[in-house]
Amino acid sequence: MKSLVKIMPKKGVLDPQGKAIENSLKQLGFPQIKKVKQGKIIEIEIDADNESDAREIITNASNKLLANLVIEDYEITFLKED
Amino acid sequence: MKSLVKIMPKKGVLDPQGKAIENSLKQLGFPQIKKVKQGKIIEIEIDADNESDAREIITNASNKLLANLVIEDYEITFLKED
Amino acid sequence: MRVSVIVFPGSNCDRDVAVSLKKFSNKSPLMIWHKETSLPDSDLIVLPGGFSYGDYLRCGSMAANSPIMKEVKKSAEKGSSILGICNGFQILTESGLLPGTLIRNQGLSFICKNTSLRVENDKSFFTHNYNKNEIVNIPIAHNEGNYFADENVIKDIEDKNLVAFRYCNKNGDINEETNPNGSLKNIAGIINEKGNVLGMMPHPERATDDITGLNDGEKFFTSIIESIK
Amino acid sequence: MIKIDKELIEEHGINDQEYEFILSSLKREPTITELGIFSAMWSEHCSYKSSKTWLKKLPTKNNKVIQGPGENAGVIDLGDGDAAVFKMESHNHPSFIEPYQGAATGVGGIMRDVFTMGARPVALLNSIRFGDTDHPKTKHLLTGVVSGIGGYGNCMGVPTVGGEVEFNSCYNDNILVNAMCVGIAKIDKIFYSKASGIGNSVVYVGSKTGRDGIHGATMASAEFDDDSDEKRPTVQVGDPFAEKLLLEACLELMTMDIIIAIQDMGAAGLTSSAVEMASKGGVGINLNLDMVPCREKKMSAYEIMLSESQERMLMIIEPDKEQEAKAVFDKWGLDFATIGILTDTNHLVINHNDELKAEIRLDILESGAPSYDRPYKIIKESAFDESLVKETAESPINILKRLINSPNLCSRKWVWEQYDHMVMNDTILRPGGDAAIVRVHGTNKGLAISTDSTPRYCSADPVEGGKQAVAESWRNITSVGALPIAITDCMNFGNPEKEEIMGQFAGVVTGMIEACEILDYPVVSGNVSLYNETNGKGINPTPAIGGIGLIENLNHFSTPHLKRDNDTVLLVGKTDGYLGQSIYAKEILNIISGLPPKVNLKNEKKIGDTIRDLININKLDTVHDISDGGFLVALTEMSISGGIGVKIHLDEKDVSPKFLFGEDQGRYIISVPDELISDILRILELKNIFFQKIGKTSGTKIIINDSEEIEIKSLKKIHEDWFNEYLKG
Ligand SMILES: Nc1ncnc2c1ncn2[C@@H]1O[C@H](COP(=O)(O)OP(=O)(O)O)[C@@H](O)[C@H]1O
Ligand SMILES: [Mg+2]
Repeated sequence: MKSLVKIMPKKGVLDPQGKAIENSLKQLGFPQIKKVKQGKIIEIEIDADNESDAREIITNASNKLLANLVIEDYEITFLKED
Repeated sequence: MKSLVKIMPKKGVLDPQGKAIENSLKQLGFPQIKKVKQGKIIEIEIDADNESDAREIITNASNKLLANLVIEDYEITFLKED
Repeated sequence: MRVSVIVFPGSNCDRDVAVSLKKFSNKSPLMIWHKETSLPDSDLIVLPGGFSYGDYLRCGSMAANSPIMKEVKKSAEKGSSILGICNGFQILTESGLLPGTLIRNQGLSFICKNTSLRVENDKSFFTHNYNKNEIVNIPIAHNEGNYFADENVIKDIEDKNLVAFRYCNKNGDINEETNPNGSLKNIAGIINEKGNVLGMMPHPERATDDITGLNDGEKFFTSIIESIK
Repeated sequence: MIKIDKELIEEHGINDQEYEFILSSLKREPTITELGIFSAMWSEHCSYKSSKTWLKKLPTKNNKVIQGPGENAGVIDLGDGDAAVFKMESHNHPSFIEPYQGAATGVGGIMRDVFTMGARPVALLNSIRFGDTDHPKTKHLLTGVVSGIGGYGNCMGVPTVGGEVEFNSCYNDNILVNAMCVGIAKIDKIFYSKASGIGNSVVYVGSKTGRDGIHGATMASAEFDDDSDEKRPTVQVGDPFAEKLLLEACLELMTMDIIIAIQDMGAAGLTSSAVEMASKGGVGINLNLDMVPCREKKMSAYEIMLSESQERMLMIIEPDKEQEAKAVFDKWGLDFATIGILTDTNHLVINHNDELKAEIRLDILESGAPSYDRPYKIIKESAFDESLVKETAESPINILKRLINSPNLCSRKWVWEQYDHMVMNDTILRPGGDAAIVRVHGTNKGLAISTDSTPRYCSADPVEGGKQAVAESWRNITSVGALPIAITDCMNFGNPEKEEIMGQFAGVVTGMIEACEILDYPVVSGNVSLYNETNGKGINPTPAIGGIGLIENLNHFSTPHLKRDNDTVLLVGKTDGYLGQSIYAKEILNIISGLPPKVNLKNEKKIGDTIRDLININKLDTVHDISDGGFLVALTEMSISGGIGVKIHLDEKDVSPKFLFGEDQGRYIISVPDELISDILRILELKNIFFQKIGKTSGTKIIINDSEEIEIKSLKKIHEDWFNEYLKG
């Protein structure tokens, strides 16, 4: 099964990368771009019988390692098998 | 409008971060996790009349700045407004 | 005096700190591999600088989950002193031994240079040989040294006098211009409430040798060694 | 079966003559794997086919050289059983395609060359060159390369202590990224790449093999054209974390008596390491590629043999020591696989999926490698036309301000602050001076290290430029009080098939030979990068020289920073005021024609040896050599770094651009305290060395003849601001 963990800076937490990209884009001539935030995405291939088992394992892994809950929120989604 | 650019290492390109996370998770006791890849996600708030305009601008921005096409692929999605 | 230096894969200031410890105590610390599941009784445990696990994912995140860190936490509870320098500081916040976290430098580049620090807490196990408000010159070398915590945490740290050092200039001024990396309140190092855990981004071990022109780290190491005795 | 046709052969960069040789040696058509192997081994990058005949002429020995060219790196004797192991290498083309990864893997590669010999890397340097500052790609390439170099070196925990940065339009489409690494080993614990012991195991360690940089070696030797963007091969991505583990694992294994031979997998990966090790040992080698740890599925023999995946090594060990060795790599979490065996057949034999994929007699690959005596023509500029130098009303201080805020003379602090230059705690003199000084850990000895080249001189006069590059390196090492011992080089040139480019190469080597001989400063390792050329336009000939010297006793060394008020400032060496090819001529007068300054090697040696004695015996502690920008720029650097001013008193005739900004060679500025001055003057006179009193150190300003003055603080700002301003815009 393939799943994605999307990890974004929490609201109110400084995001120097996002800010820098935002500024660069404005300079490059993209005035329509208002706000940029940068996060991480972790693609995980996991052996599990069903989505709910997989979700449990990945939640666990996210809390333990993948995300830093002091500054980040995460969200787990599953990719449709093709 | 809110959109996400998901940027992942190209197939075949070494992903040292993913590899290290994968090993770490295995050691932490997640044997079910088979493979990990790490990428970036960029959340963009954009002023545009419609999705296709927005997609054009963001594609442009991705090619120019956000993604490093030599080693990365990207994918643009739009978030449903809530 | 029993000192242990933990070596993680990717640590690279482990030797440097061991050399400084030996210089002031005449005793070589034990070097402990991160996979060990037991720690010898130690008065001081050092988490050295470097790039544990390549700084991948988040600096210090994977090291914080190393087997040895369970033991380090236990020792901290029992009262051993723990010192985290640079990557070691990142590991301490990632493992919850210190509050807050260290994010990417505001300027987005790695910075290696001398910095002036103002000593804020001159009573601790680690800093008692300094005077309050003394200005010391100690270098930094990091990419993610931007200290961040939410308002309540910052207030708590400041109220309880847990800031050990702040970035300043030669005159001791603390402001945006004298802040190399964007740390909140120019925080360069903090101590926990119990006073036995200190984390700092600057490298005192790089300021212990006259020939390099920097020696303000000496009082840091003599403080520690005297505290242990 | 892939059919070997003309097109495929051509794509592999093998010409008709070479292919004929392959056919007649094999007595059959090569397989595709074999074609790939020939192509890699005979690429310019691995075979040095255009440069060999010239490189052979370089002096390679003196009484300190332990190992000259021919191994992974050169080795010199530092006394007390210590040795320095060092080399420089280019990663030009990969860095142009992907600046961060290209530069990072360049640093990774050169470190492997050093630790494969048993040395712990202790210093990194880099010599990097970019196009015009307003070329659209320059900023991106500059920031990418600098952060790539830092990204890799910082993570490894090896200080980056020096280097050089230059901007010139000739590098617009061919940037140069040359990285140098210095390591320290014990003389009796140096490891070589010569395989021996029939029946011994061929062991692969490190990271897994992927499809990275396949054809990298041939790519690095092929001239770029406009559609090379399309032909991008899979770029190598560096994993400094894996390399740090590999370093520690290798050094740990080297303390045990296990390794018979070892070599990193660099350009042309498994192919070149297997072939070189076996050839050197005069043995055969059988590889079973099924045993190679692969990162991707279904890799072919061709791909496995040519992959340039990073962070890998090949070793020869006795079969009964495998378990012991494996335990070390297990501890560090690295792959360890026995992939072959040494044989007495003198053949390279490759099996994969139960099929024979290649069987080549090794001597065909090695000594059969082509070597060309390419035709050459050494072309130099005509004499500098002094009449082009017009009188100027602009004040010297104004000119100075413009010069030190120009891209090639401004402070490089923006660059080296991104490198951890202090880790390991033995950096005695940081970047920013002449040579860096790195202490040999646990001793009171220091290594002085620097990289130098002045390509515009080489372009105007290859022979004189070749001399100058070596002389400048020697001078930089001398300036800190070290005895220069040996150099490594990285020879970056255009297309050698053109007579005038080959002439540049021949000329530069000729000049280098003369300088190396007279200065007793041999070449112990190096690298050649040719075809740095796009759409027919080549770069300036750029021989980057990486020099090393020894300070036997760190109680005495010198630095360029002014240290005290009231010192006497002396300009040592004669100033004729020669402006040809100077930065002043280029930046201020817009003149780029004319011959460069001459190097008088005998004089160079006499002055340098005296300066070194003054440092070592008479405790002179403040010395700076004069190079790009001339006297006033050099003095300003001393003032800025020390935070101390100078009151300059000159004859009125010397308050001229010629005197202030001319680039005459063989000169130093020294700053002497009162208690030493009479001794030092006496010695200079005794040695018949020309010198001139310039003034006294004092205060916070540079003041010329009591009339013009400027605060050092404002000079410092101008000097340090250029990069920030440039990158902001
Ligand atoms: N310009 C040069 N001057 C002297 N020696 C050189 C030069 N170029 C290459 N060499 C030597 O030739 C040998 C092969 O070089 P190279 O193929 O670059 O090494 P590696 O296989 O380690 O990458 C090395 O010993 C190197 O030091
Ligand atoms: Mg090599």
